[in-house]
Amino acid sequence: MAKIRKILVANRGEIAVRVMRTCKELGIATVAVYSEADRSALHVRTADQAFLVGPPPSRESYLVQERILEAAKKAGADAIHPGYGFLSENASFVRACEKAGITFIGPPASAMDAMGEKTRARQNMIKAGVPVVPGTAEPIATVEEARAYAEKIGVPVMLKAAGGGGGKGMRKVERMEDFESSWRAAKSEAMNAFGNDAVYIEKYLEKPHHVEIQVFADQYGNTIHLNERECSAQRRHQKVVEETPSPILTPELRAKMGEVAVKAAKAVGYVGAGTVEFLVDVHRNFYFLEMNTRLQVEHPVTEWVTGLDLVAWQIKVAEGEKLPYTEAPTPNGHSIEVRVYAEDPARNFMPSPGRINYLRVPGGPYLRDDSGVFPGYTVPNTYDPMISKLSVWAPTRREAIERAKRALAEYVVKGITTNVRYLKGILSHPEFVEGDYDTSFLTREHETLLGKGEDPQLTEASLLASVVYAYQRDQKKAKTLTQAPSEGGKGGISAWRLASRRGR
Amino acid sequence: MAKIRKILVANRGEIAVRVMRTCKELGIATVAVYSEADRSALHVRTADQAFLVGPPPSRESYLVQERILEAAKKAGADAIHPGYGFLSENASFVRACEKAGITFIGPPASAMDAMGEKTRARQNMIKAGVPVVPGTAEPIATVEEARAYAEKIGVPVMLKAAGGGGGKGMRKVERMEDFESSWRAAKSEAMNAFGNDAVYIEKYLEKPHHVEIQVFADQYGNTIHLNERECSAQRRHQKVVEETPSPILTPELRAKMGEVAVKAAKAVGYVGAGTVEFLVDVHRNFYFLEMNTRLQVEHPVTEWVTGLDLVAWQIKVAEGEKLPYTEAPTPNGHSIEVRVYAEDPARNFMPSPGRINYLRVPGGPYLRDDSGVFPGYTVPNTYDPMISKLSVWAPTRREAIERAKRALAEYVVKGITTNVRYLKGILSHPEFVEGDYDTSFLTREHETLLGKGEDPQLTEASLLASVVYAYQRDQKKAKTLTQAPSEGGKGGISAWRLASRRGR
Amino acid sequence: MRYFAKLQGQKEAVPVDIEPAGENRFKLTHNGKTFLVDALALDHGAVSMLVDGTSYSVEFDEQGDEVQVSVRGQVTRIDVADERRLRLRAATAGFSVEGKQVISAPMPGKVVKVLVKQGDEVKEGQGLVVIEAMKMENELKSPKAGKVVELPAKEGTAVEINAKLVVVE
Amino acid sequence: MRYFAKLQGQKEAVPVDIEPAGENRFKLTHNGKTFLVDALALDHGAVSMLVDGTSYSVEFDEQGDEVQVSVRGQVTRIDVADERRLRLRAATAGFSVEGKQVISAPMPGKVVKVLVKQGDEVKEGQGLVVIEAMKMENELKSPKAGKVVELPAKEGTAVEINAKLVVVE
Repeated sequence: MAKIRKILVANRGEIAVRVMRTCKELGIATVAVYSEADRSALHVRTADQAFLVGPPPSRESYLVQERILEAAKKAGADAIHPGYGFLSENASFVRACEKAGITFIGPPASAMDAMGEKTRARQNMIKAGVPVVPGTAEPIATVEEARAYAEKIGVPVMLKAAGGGGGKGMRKVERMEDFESSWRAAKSEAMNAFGNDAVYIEKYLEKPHHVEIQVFADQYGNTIHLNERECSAQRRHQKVVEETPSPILTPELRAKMGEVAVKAAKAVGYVGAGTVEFLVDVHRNFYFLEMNTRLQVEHPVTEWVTGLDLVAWQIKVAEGEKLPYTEAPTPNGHSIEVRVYAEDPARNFMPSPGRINYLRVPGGPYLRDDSGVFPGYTVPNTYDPMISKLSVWAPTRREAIERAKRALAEYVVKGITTNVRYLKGILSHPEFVEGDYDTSFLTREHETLLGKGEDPQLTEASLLASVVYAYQRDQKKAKTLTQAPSEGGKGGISAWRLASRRGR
Repeated sequence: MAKIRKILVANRGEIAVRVMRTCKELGIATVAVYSEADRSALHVRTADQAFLVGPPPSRESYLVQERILEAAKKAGADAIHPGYGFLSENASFVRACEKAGITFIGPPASAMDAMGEKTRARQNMIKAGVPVVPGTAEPIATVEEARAYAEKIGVPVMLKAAGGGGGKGMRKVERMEDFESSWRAAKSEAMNAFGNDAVYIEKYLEKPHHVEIQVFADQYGNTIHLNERECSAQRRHQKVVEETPSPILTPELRAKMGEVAVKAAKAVGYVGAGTVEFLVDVHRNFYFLEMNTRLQVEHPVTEWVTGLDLVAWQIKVAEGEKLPYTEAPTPNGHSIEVRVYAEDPARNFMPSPGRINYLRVPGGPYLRDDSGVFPGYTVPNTYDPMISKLSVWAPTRREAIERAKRALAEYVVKGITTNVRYLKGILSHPEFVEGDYDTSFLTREHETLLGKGEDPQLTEASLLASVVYAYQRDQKKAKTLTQAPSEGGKGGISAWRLASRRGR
Repeated sequence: MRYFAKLQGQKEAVPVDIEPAGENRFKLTHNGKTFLVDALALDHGAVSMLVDGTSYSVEFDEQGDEVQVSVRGQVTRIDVADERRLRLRAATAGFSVEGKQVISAPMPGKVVKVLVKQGDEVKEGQGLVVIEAMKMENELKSPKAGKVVELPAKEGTAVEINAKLVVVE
Repeated sequence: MRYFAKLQGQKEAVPVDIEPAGENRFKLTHNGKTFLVDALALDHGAVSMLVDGTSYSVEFDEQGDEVQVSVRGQVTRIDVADERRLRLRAATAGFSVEGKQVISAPMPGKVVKVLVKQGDEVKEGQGLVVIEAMKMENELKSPKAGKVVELPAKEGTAVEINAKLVVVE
């Protein structure tokens, strides 16, 4: 049971910082890796050591196993934490770590093999008696075969990347006319995200809820679940808001799903933190969707209601400790997480990389900001647009919603556009408040969520403030011009524009 | 049981913002009051309405009852939350609110009368059978009488303002030579802080712990306690670090002290949130010190281990709701709060008001920042130097300490000097870590806490970084000079100085 | 002094008169109503505004070609000019939405697809170019019906923010 | 290029040679050792420095007359000058601690007490003036033994930061 003394975090952004925070609290040294686009990133500044692993594209840096291992050796790291995404679900990387004598903080390669390819996972789950969504058992080789299968089971169908999760390489096909373009898009995204373009087909369930169970296993076969997370607020199969407990789960259903999730994990000899994702239909039948063999983005909500530090647990399990519990702790209160993206919901969620000129994060009781950025940081255009996760806790769901809305109202980000207002729109929507929202919610209610409605009093206040702002800056400029007539040459630029530039 | 719809917060700084946060979550409108020194303050920006109540000195603004009430009427507020300090323990203000038909969120004037003057409180407690620290039963009129009494019971003695708490108007006298200057200082501070210069004398207990019990009572006589807070890390009788549970309390002692605290509150017909402060001596005898008839600065640690929102409870009790519990919830885990002050510990804690040029608050799991400032804000020199409270939670005390240290390491404040490093020194000190630190700890270990020890590797890194910084700025300046030779006139200013000004 | 303020989505700029009325105080007349406003400019483009005791924490943010104004979670895009500038802009069509339309890169990224050719007739809302940034593909659409008169966008090239991609007339 | 860096509390400035070595890279020689440093200047006076893979997140902060350098929680006060400026400062005694000592207000506040008179002989560490700010009283002490040659401080007056209060020679 060797203590881990130095961990290389093979990731970037908020999750790299989050893992390092726990390492620091445990007295474990940290090593960052970074691409050329991330020289100024927060994870590089947070780590004790940092090594360059290549140019901006992930495939040439964060996904290059040899470079990561080389950095680990150079730094003398005895373990690697993969975060989520990148190499976190790559069994060959786990084997490479083993070979290099470096502890991989995650499940064994065999469990990843069993769950990593989603088609193989489905076969394994069927064997273990876990209910799965109807669909192909294997990735499909050609678009013609795929088309034929889709026609057989009937649209809507889901095209899914066999090699990974997180909404990448996933397409819903509603009309057969769109089949070919969706197929190509799914394959190309899958290749980009996971280096593997295998795609398979599942029947699309109507109005399903996405509910997932957090599982944890030690090296001695002890496997428990830590309850569920409701993740049905999705856009393009990308989670936007997550919460626990799920508003649609009864204690009985929770127990049943938890039991199945533990069975699934045990079936593949799982070790560490993992998540078994299910779809729950309108009749509250649930089907295995996939297992994410790593830490999830949304793990903070589970931490809030259990009081645990899942990253600390991952490290302890990797060191060979036994799980401190033998069964799921009863969830305490309610937690909601919202993902803050650098994107403009009003313009079809167009990404908005760029310099963060000003940043004020919310404070006060029972909230948590997991961020990978800082004021003055330039968000690069190369990676995922998620810049922060805001999560809150409260005794009840209703209070948690109000707290999250209050926190979002305090969030100020300048220089880039974020989805903060859109998130508030989700939390204020009656369907969300009521609790029974399915995975079609965000798409279906898109217009309402954008919150086009304006408060005339606030519009008037904005207008008055704008005029005062322009006036004050013009006055200031006039003074400057008198003092330094040479600046007069800039008269071509509108004073407003010039003024706000100075305002920075 | 009238619902409160609009609350005027008769305070400033972090506590005003903290109260408004809860109001917002409860759907209650908020009204700020501000002095001329606070026009740019965060509480003015956070509130729905804001009214000027006078010039900078508190006695001409925040302490002027008529102005506060006038603002409340103008705004149509149906309740006033006093925060802590200022008018929060002023019985005449409670009566004025009653007369004006505005709900005062706090205990009735009678309970304040009974506890507000500390000497009267002592008499009431003796009557109720609560143990008190030996000392005078009344404020002392003249310095001669005071001297005589001090000589009788023998130094060390404590001089204490009868009219208020929070370490203001308090002096420890160790040698009779210092008696008169301490007396004068205590009276003048008391007058400044509470508008009342009455001072009394208590025997100074050796190596006492300051342990306080949070109590809560509704309007129907239901009174419970919410466990204790350990506040022995004090400097000049001003708390610096607080935690709960107290590392020195056994469950038996906790129960006993809780019982006595409830008895004390009941004896005066208490309603709302209050705190009964005790001194605990080396033999674990405890003595009533005073009752703070308001919310405490350090209430977040109690919130962390109980999951409650004490401000929400205050409001609900004021609305006439019953307490939801009938006894103290068992504390869950451990919480520590540190107070971030704008002061320089290395220079005898000299205050450091001024402009906050840059601010980065910590993030990640289980921490909370209650702040009254923002980047670009100028901390005025008129009020208390506390700018923020950082609190953390963890399952165990050891983990909470590590988490708090990690969080402090992330705190970046530029433009003013803070005690952040000093706070880290406290949390790292063996006496604190071990847990049995008394109220003399900070003074006794002052030199160690300043952490004069330097890590030569970090000193070297600082030196190298400074040279790079100077060089880069000089290069930039040289470029600018070539482009704009007129700036050459500034050659008299050191490039370093000039450079760092630009770096802002 | 008279300013003209134009809210996004509105055709016309509305006149607002402003006069100083003491330290950080202004008398504003808009739409026949007069307001006495206490407006304190803070750093980083923030303004604390009090109107008749009501507090508005206003945040200004300039991004690319726009100024966004946020108050209590509501974001409005507002353009302000004084009389001289308004005339100037009217002349250069800066205040108008007619005429030649330049479609430029709304963010730094990579041109992954060009969907039109020089000289093509396009409909309003028709896709012109696909840009990839942050792992997301975004299709830029034509703001009006017209003809592609310029086409600097090249597939596979990286573009900076505001780089001209297509001109439709 | 040669710079001189002086740590607070040290008498002598030490020479450090610096040469550019590529983008954000520098070769520094100090105390006989040579370092290849990757130093990226960020906004707001921050520098991300990598030395042989070790990461230092450095924060610079100028307050009043000092530059504070923070690395991993350690705060150092460092003054840096190039050769020409070092000579200049030596001449004006800027780099020295001898001679006339000006005691100025370390913060904005109020002079509540003046403890000396013009012409008084004072000891090192003797109290000169008491300033109040943020409800706290602070005594300013003489940095050296000497004589009070100037005394602009007046009881009851407000003073700005860095206002000259006493000069001891």
